[in-house]
Amino acid sequence: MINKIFASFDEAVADIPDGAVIAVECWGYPATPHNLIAALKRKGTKDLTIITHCFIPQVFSEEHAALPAVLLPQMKKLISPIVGIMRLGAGGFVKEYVEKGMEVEIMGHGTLAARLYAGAAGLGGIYDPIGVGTILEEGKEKRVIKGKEYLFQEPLKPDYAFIAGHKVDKLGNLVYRGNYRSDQPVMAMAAKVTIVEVEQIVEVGDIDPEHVITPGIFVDRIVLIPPDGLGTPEKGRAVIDQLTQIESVRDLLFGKAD
Amino acid sequence: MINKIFASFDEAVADIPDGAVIAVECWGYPATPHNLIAALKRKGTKDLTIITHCFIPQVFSEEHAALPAVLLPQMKKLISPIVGIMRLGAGGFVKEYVEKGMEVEIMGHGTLAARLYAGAAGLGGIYDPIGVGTILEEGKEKRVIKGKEYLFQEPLKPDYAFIAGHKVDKLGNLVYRGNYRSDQPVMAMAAKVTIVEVEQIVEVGDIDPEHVITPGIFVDRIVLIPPDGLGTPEKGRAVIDQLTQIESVRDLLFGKAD
Amino acid sequence: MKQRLDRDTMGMRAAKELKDGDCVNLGFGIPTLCALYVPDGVRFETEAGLLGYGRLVMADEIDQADWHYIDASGRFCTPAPGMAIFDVVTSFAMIRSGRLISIMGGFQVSERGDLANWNTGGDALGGTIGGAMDLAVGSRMVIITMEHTTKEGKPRIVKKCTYPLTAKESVDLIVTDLAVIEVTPGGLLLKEVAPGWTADEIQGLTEAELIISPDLKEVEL
Amino acid sequence: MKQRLDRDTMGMRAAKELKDGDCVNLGFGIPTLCALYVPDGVRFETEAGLLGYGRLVMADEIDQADWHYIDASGRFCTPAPGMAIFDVVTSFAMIRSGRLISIMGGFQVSERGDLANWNTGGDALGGTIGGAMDLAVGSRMVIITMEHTTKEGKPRIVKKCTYPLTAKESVDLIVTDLAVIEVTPGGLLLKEVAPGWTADEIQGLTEAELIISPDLKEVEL
Repeated sequence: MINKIFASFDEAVADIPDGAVIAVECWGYPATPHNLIAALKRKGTKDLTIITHCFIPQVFSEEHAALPAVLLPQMKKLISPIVGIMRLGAGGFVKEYVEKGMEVEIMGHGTLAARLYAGAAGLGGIYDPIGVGTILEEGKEKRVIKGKEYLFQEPLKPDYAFIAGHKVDKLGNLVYRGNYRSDQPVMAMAAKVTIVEVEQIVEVGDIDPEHVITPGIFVDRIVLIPPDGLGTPEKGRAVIDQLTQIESVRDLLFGKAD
Repeated sequence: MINKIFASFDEAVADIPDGAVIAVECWGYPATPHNLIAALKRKGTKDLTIITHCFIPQVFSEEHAALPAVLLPQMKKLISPIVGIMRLGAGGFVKEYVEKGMEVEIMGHGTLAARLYAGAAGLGGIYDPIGVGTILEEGKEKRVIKGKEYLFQEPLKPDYAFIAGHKVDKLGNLVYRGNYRSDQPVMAMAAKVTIVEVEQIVEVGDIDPEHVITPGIFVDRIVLIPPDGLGTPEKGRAVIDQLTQIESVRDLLFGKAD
Repeated sequence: MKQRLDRDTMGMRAAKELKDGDCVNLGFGIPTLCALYVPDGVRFETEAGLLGYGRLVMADEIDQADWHYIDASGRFCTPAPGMAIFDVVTSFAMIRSGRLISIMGGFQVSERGDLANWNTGGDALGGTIGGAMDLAVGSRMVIITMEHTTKEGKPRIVKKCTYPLTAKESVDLIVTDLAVIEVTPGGLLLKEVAPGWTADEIQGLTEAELIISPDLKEVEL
Repeated sequence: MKQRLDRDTMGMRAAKELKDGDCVNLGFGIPTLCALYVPDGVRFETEAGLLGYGRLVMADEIDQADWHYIDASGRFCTPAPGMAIFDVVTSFAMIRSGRLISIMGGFQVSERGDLANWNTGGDALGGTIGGAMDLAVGSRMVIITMEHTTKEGKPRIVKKCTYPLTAKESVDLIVTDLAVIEVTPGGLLLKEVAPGWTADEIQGLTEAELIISPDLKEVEL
């Protein structure tokens, strides 16, 4: 059996070249592959294109969390439906990088999902109903099909996907937990190389075939999150403590319905 | 809680009008909603468009099985990647109906899946790499994107999907078993109305949320397969007995590797 | 007596549109409050991959929270019996195939039902889209809850949106702190007014022209 | 001594292309035989939604078979540890994203690697496509196993396919009962011949022009 297990996050990202296109989930603290992001920051890879569901400011200390935003100084392009948190001033924290030349491509979250699917399925493009009549039309081909307008959207085919998983067997068969799932299965399918950081590695046969979400063929590299890694309950506790110091983000992430 | 459970297959298909477009899985005997197909035959609905993964001859007696082919006299159009079984004479059994005016649209199985996905996701169309340079190009728009040729394919949005499920809760959360799954989740998502025949109906909460394959929102009607229904192990046994009388089909469905 | 409805009451009024069996995606702000007032059998969806989750985790419960469940606003929520978990491909098929109801906040709604609720800046960095465009275009019914006027007293219900659009001709119903207005093919139909307010007063705070319903009544909860 | 390879030997030779970790979709006929000869760690995929299934159920075991598992040829198969079950959307993402190897039968292969293996009739009703087109276009490597000539002795390896195509320029390797031929950018490279056969004799049974490999050897198993 091919060994997909890497001993460290640094080894798992060691071959990522400058200019790589990387899809990485970020849905608040829990559903983020913090350790792979941190390793890529340590490596210093440049001219990255980051595809992510949610690009919010690095409001946590890096000792406890690493969101995609820590890669900002290494980025050439950002592709995301959520840039910033509106109440904190949307996009504000990326403006400095945009002025220095970073490109930002925004789109609806469902368009992101559909474009990743298109990448995985080898499609040349899709006609998407989202964004018609909005500023997202700019530079897009518009086409009327059966009386309705659509925008042409290109497929997304990342070079790498960084995935935060729950449990994986040694063949790479992967399950998530709760909202950890989200964009990650389609990112894993669309990417050329999928790297998973995971809470548990189990033996082949320990995951019921009916319950596999991402079949092992889509998983190329596996790294176990160590007890002192990011994304563990202890680090999470520290993050919560930090959040209680930041009123608006705290309200956003949990707390009273406003 | 809305009651989605219907007492009979006839009631579950009672409102299907002439001209309806119906997606129905057929992957050999087990993964076929026999009882819904049989009910639609009894009802006699005309001018049907049938979308199915596999349109093979009705080689079994109807007392034990009902494949989509029993609907042939009621059909206006067939959309399928598999018409016939090649060794039995591909398409031979539909020729009589084609001569009477039935339209047949064939395509690769992956194109069928992608078109159903496009229907579910509200896309206006997709550029598909499959079929380029083949007779499937006929009548299709071809487009070169980044140096590669693609064919424009329209989304498929069936009016109804007939689904053979394993277990469903009363909200419609559905799990399949083994290859029962196949095309059915995307058919359920693409269809306006999804009707499920199922081996077990369980209480809300009895299916682990992580294991749901088709969320209940996609399931509109549920009918329990009764002990004397089609698709039960007893009827299946009878089908196997019939198959042993038909050499080539038997070899095709099980038996010695040739 | 001429009070405006408070946010809870607006949430309550919007929730009244829902019935047993409906699945609803609740956006930031006032829509979140609807969750407290929906009838039995309504389930909540988050585009990040849950249908039928339970209630939100409150700040004082955070120590016990299971961090694996997050609602559409990024808040921790609880699992519930009958919940389903799915990926975004399934999620946006759900949203775009017209099986969901969406209740969202708004900055502006036009007389044709155009919606602006993602961007106040004018360029792509002026806002965050998330699932808003998909929800506006794809949902079976789109209900917008918002204050009838801006803090400066300017109308939010306008002839033509001045903020960047989320989607064209997508809104079905507007619930404000002053009125309930249905978007019809003929125009904006004023159906309910807050207690003590007249149709004329509402029109005075609305840029778009309102059609007064023959059945005009006070907001019903 | 100038025998042709039997079907088992052809399956064995095709299987030799596979190595630990490969995932392979085996088509009807000779490819199915490869399953008996693959090295450890090779997993089988069926486009109907299984990866890593076990062996086929034989006719005399049918009473004990679990009918829920069906291979790519519609035969009952057994589950195996490490198997994954998925729907066709995932399945064809797997096939089309170049992560699988495909071993299929063929009617004809052209000198450019065009494949014809779905249709002998000439119109759409002349064959069944199934997953063949997706596999031919999407697979990382496409291996075709077929008899070198038709029953009438006509070449199957041709300048231009006369049967309707499955896909253009998609075949990587051809394993026949007489030879192993690689499709290269420069043309068809004859790499191995069946015991006792010469390159000239193979060329005589092949319409397309063959390039003789400097390392030409007997078929290696």
